[in-house]
Formats: sequence, C-alpha cells, structure tokens
Amino acid sequence: MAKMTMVQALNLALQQEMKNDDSVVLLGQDIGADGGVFRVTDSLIDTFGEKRVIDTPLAESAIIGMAVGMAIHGLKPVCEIQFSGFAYQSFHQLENHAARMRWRTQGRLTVPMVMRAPYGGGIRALEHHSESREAYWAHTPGLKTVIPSGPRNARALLVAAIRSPDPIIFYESKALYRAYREEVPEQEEIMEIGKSNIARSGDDVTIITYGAMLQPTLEAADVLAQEGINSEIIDLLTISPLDDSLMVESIKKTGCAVVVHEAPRSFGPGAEIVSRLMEDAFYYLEAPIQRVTGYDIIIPYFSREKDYLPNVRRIVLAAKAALQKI
Amino acid sequence: MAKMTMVQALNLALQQEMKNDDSVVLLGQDIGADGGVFRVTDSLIDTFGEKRVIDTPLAESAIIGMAVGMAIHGLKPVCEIQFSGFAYQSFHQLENHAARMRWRTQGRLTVPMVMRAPYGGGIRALEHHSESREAYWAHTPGLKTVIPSGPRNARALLVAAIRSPDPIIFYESKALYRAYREEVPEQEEIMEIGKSNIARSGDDVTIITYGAMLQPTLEAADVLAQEGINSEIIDLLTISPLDDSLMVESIKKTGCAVVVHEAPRSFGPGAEIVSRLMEDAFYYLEAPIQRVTGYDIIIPYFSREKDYLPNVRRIVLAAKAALQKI
Amino acid sequence: MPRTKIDLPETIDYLSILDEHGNVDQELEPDISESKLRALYRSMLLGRRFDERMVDLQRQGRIGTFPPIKGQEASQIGSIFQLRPTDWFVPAFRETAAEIWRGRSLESILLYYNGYNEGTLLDRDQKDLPLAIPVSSQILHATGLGYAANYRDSGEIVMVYFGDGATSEGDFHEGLNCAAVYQTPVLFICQNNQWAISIPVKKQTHSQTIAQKALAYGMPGIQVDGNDILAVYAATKEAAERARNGGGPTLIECVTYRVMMHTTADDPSRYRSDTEVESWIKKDPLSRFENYLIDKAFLNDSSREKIEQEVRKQIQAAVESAEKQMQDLGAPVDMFKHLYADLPRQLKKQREELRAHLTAAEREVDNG
Amino acid sequence: MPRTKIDLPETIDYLSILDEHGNVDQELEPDISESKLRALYRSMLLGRRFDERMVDLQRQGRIGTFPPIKGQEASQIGSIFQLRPTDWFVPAFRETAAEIWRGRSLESILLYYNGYNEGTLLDRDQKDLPLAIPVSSQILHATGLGYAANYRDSGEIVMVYFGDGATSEGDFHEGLNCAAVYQTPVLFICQNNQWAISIPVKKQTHSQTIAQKALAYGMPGIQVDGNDILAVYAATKEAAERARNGGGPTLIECVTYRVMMHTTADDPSRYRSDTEVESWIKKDPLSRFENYLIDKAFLNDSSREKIEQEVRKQIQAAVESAEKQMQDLGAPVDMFKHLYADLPRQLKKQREELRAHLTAAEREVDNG
Ligand SMILES: Cc1ncc(C[n+]2csc(CCOP(=O)(O)OP(=O)(O)O)c2C)c(N)n1
Ligand SMILES: Cc1ncc(C[n+]2csc(CCOP(=O)(O)OP(=O)(O)O)c2C)c(N)n1
Ligand SMILES: [Mg+2]
Ligand SMILES: [Mg+2]
Repeated sequence: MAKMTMVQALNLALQQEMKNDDSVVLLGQDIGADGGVFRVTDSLIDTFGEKRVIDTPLAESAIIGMAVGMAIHGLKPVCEIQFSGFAYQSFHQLENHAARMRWRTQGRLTVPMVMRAPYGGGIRALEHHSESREAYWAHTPGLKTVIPSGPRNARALLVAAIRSPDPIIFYESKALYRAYREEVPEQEEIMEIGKSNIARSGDDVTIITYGAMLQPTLEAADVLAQEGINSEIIDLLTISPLDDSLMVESIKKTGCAVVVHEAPRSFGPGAEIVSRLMEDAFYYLEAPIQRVTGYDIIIPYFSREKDYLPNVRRIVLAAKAALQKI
Repeated sequence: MAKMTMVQALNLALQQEMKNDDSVVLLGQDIGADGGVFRVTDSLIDTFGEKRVIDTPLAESAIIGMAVGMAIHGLKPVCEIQFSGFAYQSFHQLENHAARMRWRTQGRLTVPMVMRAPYGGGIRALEHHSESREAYWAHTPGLKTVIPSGPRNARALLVAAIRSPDPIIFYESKALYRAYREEVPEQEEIMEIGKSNIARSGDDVTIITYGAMLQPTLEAADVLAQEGINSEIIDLLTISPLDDSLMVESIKKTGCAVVVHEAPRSFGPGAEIVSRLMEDAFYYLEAPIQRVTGYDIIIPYFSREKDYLPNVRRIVLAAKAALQKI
Repeated sequence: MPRTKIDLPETIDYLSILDEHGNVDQELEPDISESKLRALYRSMLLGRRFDERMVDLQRQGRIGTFPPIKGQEASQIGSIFQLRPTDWFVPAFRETAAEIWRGRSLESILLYYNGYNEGTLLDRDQKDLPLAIPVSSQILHATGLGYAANYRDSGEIVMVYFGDGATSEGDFHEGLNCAAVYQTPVLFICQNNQWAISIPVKKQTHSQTIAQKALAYGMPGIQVDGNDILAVYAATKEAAERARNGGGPTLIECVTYRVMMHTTADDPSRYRSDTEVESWIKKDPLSRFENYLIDKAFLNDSSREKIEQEVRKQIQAAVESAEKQMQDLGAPVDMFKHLYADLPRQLKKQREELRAHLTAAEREVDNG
Repeated sequence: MPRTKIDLPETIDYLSILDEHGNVDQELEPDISESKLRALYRSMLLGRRFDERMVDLQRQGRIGTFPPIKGQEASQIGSIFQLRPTDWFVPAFRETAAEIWRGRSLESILLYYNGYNEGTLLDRDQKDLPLAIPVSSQILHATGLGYAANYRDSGEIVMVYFGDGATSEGDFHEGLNCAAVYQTPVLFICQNNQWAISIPVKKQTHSQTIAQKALAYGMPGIQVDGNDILAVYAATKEAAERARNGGGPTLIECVTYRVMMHTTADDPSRYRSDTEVESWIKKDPLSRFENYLIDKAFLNDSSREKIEQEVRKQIQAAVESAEKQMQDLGAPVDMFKHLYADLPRQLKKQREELRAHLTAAEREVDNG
C-alpha cells in the first residue's frame, strides 16, 4: 500500500481502469500533456496515447455531448469538466441526453459515462471556481451523484463510477485534492454507489455530511467528545440516490441531527436529508434538525471564503443546538 | 373588468408595461408574427414593432446572454424561452451572469430582466415539454423564482417581475394557460414578489402548493371539507425567496402539513419547505409533513402523465395521513 | 507583408441535377440502377403518404402533436440511402421518411406520437439514435459516435440531420468544430426548409448560405437542391466516400421547403403567405422524381398506382395494428422502467406508492 | 444549373504594417499624431510593467492566481484606442492593459486578485463590464449591448475581447450569429495568442484562421499581426468606423502570443517548448513599437527612461495604496452585499447568523 493524495488516488483509478478496459477513454480540457489543471490525469497520455486521453477544444457542451455519442457506441468516457462551475454550459446535454438515453430507448442505448468535476471552496481560487451546486444534479432523474471524502474512497468510488451502467456525476473536492495522504491499496478496490458510510460512531447526535465537509465535521466531533458528547458521523459518499436507511437508523439512536454541506442552504442537499428524516424518523426526533451550510449567496471571493464555509465552530454549536444544549 | 385566460392576462401585462416604459423589450423564438407558440405575445409586434418584439435565432444562450447585455444598457428585457425544458442551454448565462452581475460590480451594473417559460405537464405535449424543474433556479443565489397560479395573479406578478431590479425566473403553467377565465382589471394591478397567499382558510391541515397544482389542491380541499376537514391552502406564488412566515403561522394553527408540487420529489422544492417548517415550527408539528409530488423519474410521455402528476385523490390521502387519520 | 487576401483551400459549390420539371443534367446524372431508383421512389411515396395520414389522425384526435415532413422527402431519402445498416443514423425530429428507411416500424412512430414511451423501441442492434427534440443537441452525439468509430477503426460513418434553425445553436458549432478537429467520419445534413417555426432563414443567420458555415471549421461544405433527389444522392455519396476513406466530415445543405405547418399545433398562416408555399409546391421533389422515372420508363401509370396501393395498405395495416397494441399498453407503473439499470430503492418505494394508489383508486371506482 | 461555385461577397485579408524589426510599410502606415503614439507607448509599457509586478507579487504570496498578458500589449492597446468613453468595453480576463487604458485603477486590480469583491468596483458611469472568467460567455453581452445601442440610436459601439480558445464555445457562435442578424455595432476582437492553457490553436479548430469564421455569419473578418500595434490600430479603426456608420459587426483576429504561463498556477513547460516561446519573444510588440518611435525620433533613451520611471512609480504607489486599503477591508458580513437590490428576509437572517458567529468567535478568542 502506498500513501497517496486524492489526486494520486484518482489517477490510480483511471490508470487501472484504462489498463483493464480499452473502452475507457478520457476527455476534457488540458487533460493530455498538461495532465489536467489539478494533475489528476498526469502522464496518462504517455501511457495510453492521445486517442484515449483526449484533449478537447474549449467547449463543455461538446465534451458531454460527444461523450454521450461515444458511450452509445460502447465506450466508457470519463469526462473532466475543468471546474464544476463550467458544467452549466453542458447542462442540457446532461439533462436532455445523458440522463435520458436509456429511458428514451427502452434500455436499448445506454450512456455509461462519468462527469468528473472539481467542486467547492477553500483553495483561494478565482471566482466561478469554488461553487458547490451538487443539488442541481441530485434533482435530475437519470443521474447519480457521487462525492468522495478522501483518497481511498475517491479511488474506489471512481472505479465504481467508471463501471456503472448509468451516467455518474463525480464531484471532487479541490480542498481535499492534496489535503492529506491515505493508504490506498495497489490492488483493485471498489465501493458500491448509493451506500453511505459511518465515519464515526456515537449515540448522542447524528451529523450527516460529505465531501470536503467531512474533515471539519470530524474535528467538531473531537471537540464535542471533549465535552462528553458522542457524535455519529455519516459520510454520504453518494448524494443521489440518497442512502437514507443509515441515517434513519442513526436518528433512532440519537434522536437529533445536524446536516453539514458547503452548498447554499435553501433548496440544497440538506433540505432533502431533512425531509427524508422527517418522513422516516419523525417520531424519533427530539429537536429540529440543524443545517450548517453555505449561505444563500454566491461564495465570496477568496479573502472572505473561510467565513462562508461551514467550520468546526459552527458545527459544534449546531450539534449542541440539536441536543438542545444551548 | 374582463374575463381573461392566463394567456390573455399575461399579454395584457406585457402590453401595458411596454406602453408605460419604452425600455421594456421582448425577445424570444417565434414571439413576433407568430405571437409565441402559446400566443402570450399575440399581436404585440403590431403595436410595438420588431425592434421591441424581437424574434431571435434559435439559440437560448443567446436569448439570455443578449438580455444580460441589454439589461446592463438600461433596457428591461423580457425573455421567452419557448419551453422551460430548453432553458438549460442558457443555464450558464443565468447562473454566471444574470444572477451575479449586480454582485460582481458592487451594484454598479444591474440586470433587471425576466425569463418567462412555460413549465409543467398536463397538455399532452411531446417529450421535454412538460418538466417542472423550478428547484434549479430556486437553489441559485441571485435569482428569484415566481410561479403564478391563475390569470389575475399571473398578470400582477408579471408586472412586478418586469419592474423588479433583480432578474426573475417566471414559470407559467401550460396547463393553466387556457384552463379557465378570471376577472382581470384593466387598470394596473401589481403584487409583491416574495409574498405567498392564503388561497383558502382552515385550521385542520395546511396544504402548501403553487402553480398548476393549486387547482387539484383546491378540489381536494372540497373533498376534505365534505368529511369535515378544513384545509388551509397556501399558494406560494414566489418559490424563492420563500415566504416561510405564512406557512409557519399556519402550522401553529393546524399542526400538520402537506406539500404539493409536480416537480420530482427528491431535492425538490418541497424539501426546502419541509426544512423551513422543521426549523421554525418543529414543536407545533404533530405528524410528519407529507410530500405529494412528481416521482423521481422523467415525466413519462403523455399517455401516462396523468398518473405521474399529483391529483386530488393523492392530495386528499396525504392530508389524511398528515392528520393521522389513516 | 501588406494587406493580402488569404486563400482558403475550400470553396462552396452548389449542386443541382434534376430540375423542377424533371429535366436532368446528363453530365451529372448519377448512375443508379433501376431497382434502386424504384426503391428510392417507393420510400419517398411511403414517407409522403404516411405523413399525410399522420396529419389526418392528429386532426381526428387519434394521435398527439406531429411534425410533418411533406416536401422534404428527397432530402431525406436521397441522403439516407448512402448509409449502410452498420453505419449510424442520428435524426432530429422531422426525419420520418429516413427513419422508416432505416427500419423503424410505422407502428412505433404511431405509438410515439400517441404518448407511449414504448414507441421509441427499435431493434436492439439498430444503429439509430432516437429522434432528438432539443434542437441541435443530437449533432454532438454524431461527432462522438464518429470519434468512437475512428477509435474502433470500424469503418462506420455517421449521418446526422438537423434544420436551418438548428445552425444557430451553440451545439451546431461545437459539433462541427470538434468533428473537423478529430476528422470524424460524419455527414452533417442540414435540411434547410426555409423556416424554423415562424422564423425564416434570413432572420436565422446573415450568411448567404448554410453550406458556407463549413468554412469556419475548415470542412468541406456543399449546397444542393434538396428537392432534387439525384443531387442529394450525388453530394451525399461523395461525402460518404470521403468519410469512409478517412477524409473526415462534410456539411451538406439541402435547400428544401417545409410545405406544411411546423407541427400540427402550428398555424403558418400567421407568418407566411400562400403564394410562397405554392411556389415551392411547384418544386415538389416527389412529382419531379416521378417525371424523371417516367421519362426513363422506369415507372408508368399502372406501376405507379400499384406502389401507391401497396403503400396505402401498409399504412392502414400499421394504424390498425398500433391502435390494437395501444389497448394493451400503458400500465402506468411502467413509467419507472429503464431510467436506471437497476431501480434505486427510493424509486422502488415510489413505484409501490403509485401502484398502491392505482389499485386503491380502481377499487374505489369498482365500489362506485 | 449544374455544379457551380458559390461566390461569397466577403474575403478574408491579412494585415501587417510594422514588421518584427520595426520597419514600417509606408503605404499602409496610419496617420497618428506624436502625442497619441506616445500615449499608446506609455500604456503598453504600463501594461507590461504592471504585469511583471503582478507575477512577482503572486510569487511572493501577496496576491492570488493571476493571468499575465505579456506579449499581448499591442493587441489590446491598438484596439481599445478606438473606443470612446461613451462606447462599451467587454473584456475577457486577460485584458489588463486595456482595462487600465479604460480607467480601471491599478488598486482595484490588486484588490480583485487578492480576493476582495471590492476589487470589481469601477466608476459608476464607466461603460465597462467586469472581466468574465467563463470563457466566451461575455460575447453575448456585447451583442446585447450593441442591440441596445442601436435601439437607443446612441451611436455607441461595443468592443469585446476573447481568446482563440473561446472560439470553440457555443456562445462565440451564438454571439456572432446574432450580431450579424441584428447588425449590431460590435467589434469582436480575438486575441489569438496560440494557446488556451495547454491546447494549441491547431487542436482548437481545423480552420486555417480564426478570421475566416466570420464567413459563417456573413460578417467582415480580418486577420492582423497582433504584435504590430499599427496593424491592430488600422484594422480596428476601419471596423469601428463601419460600425459607427451602421455597417454592423466585424471579427478581428489579432495573431499574438502568450509569452508567460496561462496563469501563475500554470506550468507551461509541461506542454510547450522554450524555442517556440523564444521565437515569439523576437516578435515582441513593445520593442518593435519602441524601434518605430525611435526611428521617428518620437522617443530616445532619455525620454524612454523617463516614462519607465513614471510607470514604475505609479505601480509602486498603487501597490502600497492597495495593501493599505486591504487592512480596512474584508468585513465578512459584506459578503451579503449587492446580491439583490434589497436583501430578502431569509438572507438577512443568515447575515445575522454569520454576524453572531463572528462576534462569538471573537469573544472566545479574546477570552483565550
Ligand atoms: C433547444 C430547443 N429550443 C427550442 C425548441 C422548440 N422548437 C422545436 S422545433 C423548432 C424549430 C426548428 O427549426 P429547424 O431547425 O429549422 O427545423 P425544422 O423544424 O424546420 O425541421 C423550435 C424552435 C426545441 N425543440 N429545442
Ligand atoms: C467555460 C469555461 N471553461 C473553462 C474555463 C477554464 N479556462 C480558463 S481560461 C481557459 C483557456 C482560455 O483560452 P483562450 O480563450 O485562448 O484565452 P487565453 O487564456 O489564451 O487568453 C480555460 C480552459 C473557463 N474559465 N470557462
Ligand atoms: Mg427549418
Ligand atoms: Mg489563447
């Protein structure tokens, strides 16, 4: 096993899947010689050539639209959209076609493609480079939305995404790309899409989160533990379809919950989580579920972004509020 | 006062605003001689000429992107996207620019524009013509999303939208376009954006809805009334920013609620409504809030759409479930 | 060094072989066998008659909204003819004649326009995409298919259709640009039928032709008389051969006319004159081709009538069979089919929710 | 009737006036006064020196990611010169020199690249759009501004900038197509700097030039040596005059080179050779223009040095002033400003939530 950053782990997943299956091709802007602006596709062009590591013209609708055609033909395209904030140019290709082709052809033509895109704040990037709008995709029937939280699960989920018969939106947190290293086994590892994970067990309060927000949530749990509060942390990993069973079970134990995400609060992913818990665990809830989220504004330019993003302090306070301790 | 369909009422609003203010211009596909495929802009080109009623090339990004430029110049463009399912081609122009220009220029340049688009099912239309994805816009900071429920409020809200200093997404239910007529005063009438309306008072159960779903909800209330159940119906009118005060007050009275919309359930508008009620009225809630919505699938071709859309029966049952009567 | 004219390698040609009256330019006349000519004719006629029947059915409330193709039969049949079963066909939404040529059953078309998802079902191995309603969006799929064909070295080519209006969308641009960059074997067939709903082509673009847009991509482009099946045939043949030989994509503009309304929901009298329509009816592709075949003695009144009868019978049988099928179709819970390879748990729950509703509702009806 | 070549009214020219060594084609030499030439030179130099300083500041961690313009000064200053204060300027994100020419303060640029929203503030009546990061998206705004200018009969023209990469996006196509349809007074200035991050222009498009893409829209197009300020000046002047006289839009391709990295976050050694860069440095627009001015005796060593000193002082003063301003900026609650004309209630609540958090957090820190 080697210690890897998330970037390296993702690179490993791509490399191994490409080795295993010549129908896997990559396409996107600057993914060839440049290796992607975050280097996730570093040196893959040297191994697999420019027919499989396809530098595209500067056109997002083309990246997704061509991938739809390639997938119909039997390839397994893995698209890189340089930043998730530039995926909107391809929104119609995702909604009108990637998400619908199987359904529109009664299962005859399928679109086993992946759209990888870096998302989220925290790296002092320029505007349009720090958004977290996974809710758009989560609300779109026909897609599945996956957001890993660390190097190891990023690798295992990307393998699953590439092999998935359905189109997958795969959001990668820029803040996590090089945040830390983790043991990632050389041999194949794959995680099931649609399954959440208990990142920490506890029975006082349930905290549900995903992606980059797992880190401050874990830290918050440490702080809470010092005050004798045991948090159970659920790392969603897949946003849609939502694995609500795990959280429902947790609430039955804790009776209260906090949801943490960077996305704007209103009409955000947390709203659906709250609603599922309302529907399936209402009678176990002792207090309103707290949402610790980005505000309903555009994430500010980087001098202020740290005050926009959820942090340990806000999570700790919300957990206490959920426990009616403040 | 004349009895008008919603189409006529919208036409009246456009006509009067154009007469009052020569900065109001319309742009969209087939809005000129054709009067729009639903005739909302009928004969306006005869009155105001083709410089103000602008037939555009077949390009949605162009419609919104040009409108952004026109609005910056001081015009008040009212865009028609022929069907809301074709607004995605312009998603980036709305998210990157219309929603952000004021913020990006510290208030120096503003984009007082309206995107009108017919949405929703129920008229036996071809595929891509019946979606209800207002949640995409509601989750987008910088936009406001308005959905009228009848001819009179459609007119008054469109006037407000045109005069709004902020960009407005204005969804018009195709099913309501010619569903019935209502008295619409000739003289100016304007309603405030961001305010909901009590469409029916009651104190047993709160039913929250908007747009085309108001009609079956009102019918459901009649059915419930026959069984002695008094529904309070809240017609949202504005989806975002959400006027949660009215619903919170209602829950304090009724202790239970149902949300009704055509949009897919998961990550849909109902999720935010549930969350707001969770946050501000939790201790008044006696039972879980029910969601009566479209399913998490693509709305089926028209032979099956009536079974996809919420109907009176489903609303009645949900109200009873909310009341714990079943 | 000073101001110089840049020489562009490509020029844009116009091709016409068979004129309005059926006179042929013998130098350009392609060499097509009698049986093939007859096959082409039969398909054009079938396209025409089926179209007329669909409009009638819509008027009778027996199908939903339908976009007629009348007048565009030569553009469709003359081009699709070049496609082998192993090649890929990517339609827009007004290619009924081409879809039928490719093997789509009339029944499936009837089901589709009756609002049944089952109407999109084709043979499993048919290399045809379903029709695409979001204008221009399908163009990129063709480019992607062409890329994959090159990648697999399969020798397949791709033919994608779209209208004049479609050329204004960003996807047209991105699709053609990428196709040229990757030299994918794609034939971009623009049926310039002069109108995009109510917008005439001169309000769609300021360029003199659609064909010249190929210059923006360093791609060959040609404009043909789209009501002249021989010209369409010849231009497509040349482009298909080039594509098969690694010569990359071509843009072909077929100048034709939408004789009918945009769809059955449209009223063209609001935006165009009868005289314009009549002037184009004189250029009808079907009668022009008929005259040519008659001149060549490949057709006469009785053989013509025989084909006419066959076609009508085929259509009538399909209508009856489709209407029969529909009686057994439409189980509402089927709306949950085929969205995902495996239905996620939440969707199974929702399907059961729907099923329960339907059963209960039925019971209520049964109980009065 | 047969196969004929279609005559297109437009041709694509190439224009160059001042060669690499500063030799001028006297027949084409534009008539520009000495004081104007000096103003142009000073702006190019300011653009160059400020750019160098920004890269240094980034390397010192004193600003965030920055896209350098080095090598593109002639393309920017030669074109923007035509714009009156009453005209509209629509930049992409690599037009620092042009922005400064228009009156944007160096301080605001420094604030912007330091992550302060306040860095986008310009004079209220400045007819300049903020820079646009989503590639190509700004092109449509220019078309819309041009429409409005025509509608108001204001006589204004619009100048919009974008790169070679931007020409692949759908918005480029839609923007130019609509501009030609409505004959809006827009100058589309493509700074073809050969690279879009790591993608060379020949992988961006298969067309020989960017200028020829104008043919797709029936719009005049011209290619100029973008490192030759006189050629840029002359081509832009002609197009601006045409636009002001109702002649509609023009596409101008300035052939130039991005001498530096894409942004300070980029490492160009991964994808291009030093020899390529060096060959372009020989074509440097600034030294070329300097030689021209020296030949004309409009500049000499001492006047050159004087301008150099002025420019450096101006930059130094701006850096100091901006760094001072920043000390007072950055109240986090200001992030709620300017999103809506009036802050909706829910957002006021969220702002109070943030305020409360900040106050409490401060208190905690104060209490140790
Ligand atoms: C993206 C998109 N925008 C708008 C529409 C509505 N619409 C359907 S067909 C059509 C006109 C298409 O014109 P053209 O491309 O010339 O094809 P034709 O109808 O003439 O065959 C329009 C505007 C659509 N289907 N998709
Ligand atoms: C829509 C969009 N896609 C991708 C990016 C990321 N990106 C920023 S600049 C750039 C290259 C731009 O190239 P070009 O248009 O030639 O301009 P240049 O950088 O050379 O000035 C890319 C891909 C972006 N900003 N916007
Ligand atoms: Mg057309
Ligand atoms: Mg460039």
